[in-house]
Amino acid sequence: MKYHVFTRNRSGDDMIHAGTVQADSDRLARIYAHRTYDEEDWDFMGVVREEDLLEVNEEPISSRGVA
Amino acid sequence: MIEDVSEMTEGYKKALKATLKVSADTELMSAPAYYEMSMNAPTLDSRASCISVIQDELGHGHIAYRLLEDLGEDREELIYEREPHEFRNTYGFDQHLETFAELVSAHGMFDRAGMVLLSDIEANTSYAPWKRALRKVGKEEQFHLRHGETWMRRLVNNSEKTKQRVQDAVDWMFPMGIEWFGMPDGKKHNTDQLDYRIKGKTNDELRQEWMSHTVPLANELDLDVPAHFDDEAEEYVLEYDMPVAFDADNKEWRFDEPIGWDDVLDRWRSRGPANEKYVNMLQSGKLEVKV
Amino acid sequence: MSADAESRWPAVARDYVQAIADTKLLLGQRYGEWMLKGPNLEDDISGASNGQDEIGQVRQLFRLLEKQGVDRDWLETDREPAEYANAQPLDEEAEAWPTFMVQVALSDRAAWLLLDAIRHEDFTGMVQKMGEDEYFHLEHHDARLETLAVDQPEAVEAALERYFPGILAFIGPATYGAGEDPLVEADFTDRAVAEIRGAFREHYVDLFAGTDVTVPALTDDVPDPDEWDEKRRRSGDGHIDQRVADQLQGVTNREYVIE
Amino acid sequence: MSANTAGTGTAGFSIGPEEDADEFEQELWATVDEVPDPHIPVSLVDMAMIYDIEVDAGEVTVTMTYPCMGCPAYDMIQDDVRAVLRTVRGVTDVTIEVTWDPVWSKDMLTDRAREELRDAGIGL
Repeated sequence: MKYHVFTRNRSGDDMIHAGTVQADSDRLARIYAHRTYDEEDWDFMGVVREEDLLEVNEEPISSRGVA
Repeated sequence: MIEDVSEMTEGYKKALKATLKVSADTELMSAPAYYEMSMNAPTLDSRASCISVIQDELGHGHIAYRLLEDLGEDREELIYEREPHEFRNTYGFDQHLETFAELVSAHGMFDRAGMVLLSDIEANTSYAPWKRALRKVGKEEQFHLRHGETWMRRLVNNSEKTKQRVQDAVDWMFPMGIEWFGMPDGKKHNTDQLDYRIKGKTNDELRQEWMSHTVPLANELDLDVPAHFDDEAEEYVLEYDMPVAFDADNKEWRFDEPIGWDDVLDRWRSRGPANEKYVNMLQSGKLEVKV
Repeated sequence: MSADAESRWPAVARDYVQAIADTKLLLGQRYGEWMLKGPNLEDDISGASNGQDEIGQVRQLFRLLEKQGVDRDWLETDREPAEYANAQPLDEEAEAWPTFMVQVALSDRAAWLLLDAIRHEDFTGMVQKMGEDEYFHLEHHDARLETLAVDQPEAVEAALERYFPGILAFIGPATYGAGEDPLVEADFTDRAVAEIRGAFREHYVDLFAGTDVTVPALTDDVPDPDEWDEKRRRSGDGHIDQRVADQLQGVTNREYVIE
Repeated sequence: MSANTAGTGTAGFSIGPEEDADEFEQELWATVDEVPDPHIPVSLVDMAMIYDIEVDAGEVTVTMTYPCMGCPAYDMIQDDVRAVLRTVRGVTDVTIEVTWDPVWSKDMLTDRAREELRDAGIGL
């Protein structure tokens, strides 16, 4: 499974998308994220499964039947 | 700046992928190239430093393959399913490193070449995700350079014998670093990387940049390299006609045997002596699990 | 440097720390051997990190041993393979990934439990710092073993059976219970070996609960207390290969040691 | 909590020379303060890695720690400290003692280090 890794430098900062890891479980994803992206002493680090990341789209309402 | 694949033309995407592939494969293949001598490092402290360098290189490879994945490539396939000759890493990491002097000289000179290339991309690339990812890479490569240069200095000052070992390493690594940056600007026909602003500097500019670090280092350490700064031309000049033939078995450059760039490209394409071994090392675990 | 009488550890404590240090030295070796051939790039990166951590810890344990009068050159570069007191499962290079994972998981966890039991002031802060590394090692193993227990239960179980006796010998004999463990008696550790054995096995019983993997039982005659070598924390005279000792000692690159 | 736990960010843990340090000790601290951390642009003193500097008739003992036990620059940092102190007039020998008590934490960083790291965009 693919996981996205998010980090925050210090409290009050915005979250950064640090990258991704491939892992067979959530538990492994946490370890891999730490091992791969520990170049800073992050204030926060978290992982999200790609399948759980929902894109939010802005789409025009269909004109049919609206008027 | 370009953030997403949807903003790219086909030409841009193709040029970006090709550049990323060379970068990813080069980072990854430096790990097996550094492996043998790191596991045979002379002291516990140097063993720790050398393994740390390998960890960084694997991490840098990871970053570049992840970026390729975002462009639609399959990372598993790229790492575990390609044939050795399909890897696009620099020829330098197809070589066996056989002494600790060669290992630390590679940290000092080959990683400098990587650093020069990636610093240019970090500063000038139009592909924003790569630019962001390179910040970490630059910080870590700084340490590799420091490690390599510190050890080169230690060995040069230690004894005539260890100094000679460093000189022997530099003798074949310096011209390989020169070749690393590719064809001279005047001979190069494909300028996609620059046209699409995937990188900012030309091959010759990058080569100059590399020499501006490695030639003064060699001078300071009293090591001979076939290049010097020319006051009149205000640039570094080579003391041989690039490119020249390379005897891969003996790691010797035949400076009196000029060749064409087509010959260099052929040599690169047929890969160097350690190519198969290194790729097999990296792929062995995967194969075993699949059985 | 020699320790004055006041700060001198009892001989049995010196042997104990030596065995932990050598186990970590060999863990560094095995992690290194596998850092390029894990099943994915993330495992390689984690393996290289673990290897680097172990060498860092060995460096500190060797420093303390040197203060206790152990010769530094002997520790680093001047030893026969049979003089290494590493946990017996680390004598060999595992031939496959699940075997490797069990080998390092058992060895790393056992070494950590022995280390964490030390209550001597020379270790204040140091063991806590090592624990910061170890959290990630042990989590990586357990998370990997969880997936392997599902994908390749036979391989995991076979490796457990292969390595359990050796790792129990490293932890120590069942006869070292409360009131009988010389290290507890010397006030060097605060947990008897028998207690650590129980906690160790319990951990894996919990980890593999609900899978097809059965954890070997604790038997009081493994290791046989009469055969057990207190110095090398094992039974028998097995040892690492000469080739591995040469790598650890940097034999081929000896000329690059700066005096 | 294990028996081996040391305090972190210990209250009253101070960086730099004691208030009653003489001029020579002050100079030694100022000298070590010139040695940069190899990974980030602050000095070892500002990184709070130097716990103590003692002098006994020209023989200097530096007690220091590391943020990370497996530090890849472990010996290089010690070489740097030794090299820079040996240039100080009156120093005859330099010994480095490594300690983990108290365990280093980023709470120990000096305010100057915090500012510099913030300016450099580094999170520590």
